[in-house]
Amino acid sequence: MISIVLFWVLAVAALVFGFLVFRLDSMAQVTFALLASFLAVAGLVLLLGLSYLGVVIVLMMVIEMVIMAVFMIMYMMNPAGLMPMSMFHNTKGSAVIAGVVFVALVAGILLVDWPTRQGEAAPDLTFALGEALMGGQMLTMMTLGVTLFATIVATVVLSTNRGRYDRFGDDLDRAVADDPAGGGVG
Amino acid sequence: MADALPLWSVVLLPVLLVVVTWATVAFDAALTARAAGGPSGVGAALAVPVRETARLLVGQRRRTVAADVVLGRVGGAVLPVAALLAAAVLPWGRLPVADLDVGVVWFNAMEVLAWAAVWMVGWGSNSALALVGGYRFVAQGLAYELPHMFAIITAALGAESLRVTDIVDAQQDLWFVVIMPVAFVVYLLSAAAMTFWGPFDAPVSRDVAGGAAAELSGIDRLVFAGGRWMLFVAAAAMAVPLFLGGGGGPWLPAWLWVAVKTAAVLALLVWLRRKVPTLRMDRWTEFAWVVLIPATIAQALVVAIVVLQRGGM
Amino acid sequence: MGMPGGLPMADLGPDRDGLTLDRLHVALGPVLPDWPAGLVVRVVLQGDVIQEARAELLDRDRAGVFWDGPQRRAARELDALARLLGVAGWADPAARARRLRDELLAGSPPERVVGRASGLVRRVRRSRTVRLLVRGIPAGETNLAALVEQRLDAVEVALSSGAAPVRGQVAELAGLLVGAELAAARLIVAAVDPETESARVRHG
Amino acid sequence: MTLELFLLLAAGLFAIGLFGALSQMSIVMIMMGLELMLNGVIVATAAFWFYVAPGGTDGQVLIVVVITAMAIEMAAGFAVATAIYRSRQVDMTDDAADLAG
Repeated sequence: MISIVLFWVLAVAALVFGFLVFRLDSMAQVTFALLASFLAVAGLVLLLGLSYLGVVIVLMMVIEMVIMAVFMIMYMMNPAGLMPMSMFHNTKGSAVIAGVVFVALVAGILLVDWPTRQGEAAPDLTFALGEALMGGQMLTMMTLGVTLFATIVATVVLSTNRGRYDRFGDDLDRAVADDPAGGGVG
Repeated sequence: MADALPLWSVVLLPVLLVVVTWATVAFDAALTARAAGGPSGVGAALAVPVRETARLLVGQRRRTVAADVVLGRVGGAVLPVAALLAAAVLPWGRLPVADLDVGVVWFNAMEVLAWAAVWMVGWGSNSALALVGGYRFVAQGLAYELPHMFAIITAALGAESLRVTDIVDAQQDLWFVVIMPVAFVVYLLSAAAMTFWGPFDAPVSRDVAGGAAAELSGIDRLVFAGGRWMLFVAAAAMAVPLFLGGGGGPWLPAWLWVAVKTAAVLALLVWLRRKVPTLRMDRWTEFAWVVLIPATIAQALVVAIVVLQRGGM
Repeated sequence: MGMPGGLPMADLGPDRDGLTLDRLHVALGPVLPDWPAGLVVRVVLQGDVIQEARAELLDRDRAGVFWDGPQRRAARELDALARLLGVAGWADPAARARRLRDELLAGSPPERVVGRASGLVRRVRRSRTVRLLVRGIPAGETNLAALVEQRLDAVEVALSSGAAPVRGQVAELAGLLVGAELAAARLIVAAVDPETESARVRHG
Repeated sequence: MTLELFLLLAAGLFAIGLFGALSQMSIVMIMMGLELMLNGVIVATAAFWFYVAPGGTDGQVLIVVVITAMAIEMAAGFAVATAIYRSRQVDMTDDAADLAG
């Protein structure tokens, strides 16, 4: 009973906050509306018994959205939404496409004869996940790891405009890096 | 969650957290009074939090121009709620209010909510100094979250469980502080940083007029400051089950040991703040990235090898 | 651009990271904790880096001088020290400096204060974190370490001889602040501790 | 609570995200749309795991992959936004449509 109420509350919250992301004017509020949508989904994941993944979603998404807020405010023209402005293009076409996709998905969901439940959940799901990632799915894990590492390198290269010649001089012989602010190693 | 504390503990938890926070604030006030040469004594110190609370309760809320009231209020309210939810996995003696199977991850997730909260409060009042405070905390949180997480995970690794009570049980013979001292020290440092406690209090420091809380007054300030203190108490108290053997100890009952150890950790952190000036952000984020993270990873590796040697897994 | 809520919107300008981001016009003071009385510094901030600064004094022609006479001048130096320590976030020594200042102002004989005060200065000098705090801190062209050293020297001189050290002028302050981050700027202002009373004091 | 209800929710989140990703002009807002679509994927995956094959761990692993994809998408997106902004002070897709730097 409680879980049914929780489901409806969280599901509606996820949808409403998701909708607000494209309705609110203030970029700060938009970011935290998206965060609220994620938190509602994390609640649903917890409701399904995936405690570790649910909590990890909370952890990851809070960090991610706080960082996102920083970037939002850096780059958007009107971060506080003090002067409402439209940031849409081709609204009608997008709405039609999204609507058609939604209807197609709903049709699929309602028409397909879904398989029935098979098997029992492992007693310790977190342990089972860890065992899968370190065992049968090791390749997935390693791919993720390498991809993350590649992302770190690529994002740093893309986003900075200072190379080691800027920091250590043309002959790379400066003892301490010449940075505008401390905190960079060297 | 078969053997959790009875239901009334849910009601008692906030009361207990507030009482411990009150005692901590009073201790801090006593030290302040001693340094300033003002009236000292237990009674005077205990009265300070009460007086301050009453003053803030009747104080008027300050309004700033074009403030983002929604985010500011939500951010302020999130702090005490996060502290309370984090405290739910702290064992009082043998059992916590909620003995989650992913207790330590839960605890960390609740601490991270404070990031969003402080940033929202800093943003909410539409004031430059407050926003500087909010941004400082984001940078500090980013730098200290990883060492913090590694330190917590090292304890979980030693116990081969994410459940807080399992971690306590694994320390029956030997406290984890003995076999993972680096993780313990890093935990205390990063817990201070995650709750912007001095010397990591740049987000709310005096040089930006109170930072994220610069424009808060009345009930808003009470909720923010109270929530911050409660979060600090919860983070300090977590060191006890993670590294100091929880309620384990001779002669005394478990709950008393928890109280004694928690008081010791709190006293240490409160005392430490007075010894050192606020550390500059850029120096200490660098320290976190190049010293603390490798140190905690090495520590986790050592513990992992010990666990494997012992024939775990 | 319009002004929602009567506030000017931020405008763009080049910055040190090569990104053209918003600049914000902020007035530091006259009401800030541990801030020289009557000082207002109008700064243009980008992030928390000061791009432009303009310093001025409110109530410049205020009559009367408070910090006069050797005892009060020594108290004035302790007051400046307390503000510097306060900005540095070191509450206990700051409180101690304030207490010594109050004792001096209340008229207790200087020899009872001098010993404790120089002990305090020695402790600040020895502190490793204070050195970390000021060494190589990004403050544009300004050498913050030297300024802090100067302030500590001034306290000692004022305590031992009662002579007033030469103070920085408000007009010079703005130049020191450009390029500094907000936290560094607060330390610079506290370390320079510019003259905020009429010129009579310095010669008297 | 049935599988269909969860999937309907997932479809709703996916469609809202798709609308945002298609209609928004700002790069950062487009990323928000993508994140919202992935959010729907998480719901669907968790529901499939629970209602179809709770015995296996593939559903959990897939959620881990999706969360990682979200993090990577965001990091890469911000890096590209920073690079574009650095070279020509724009954060709108229409302004960045040509490839010339």
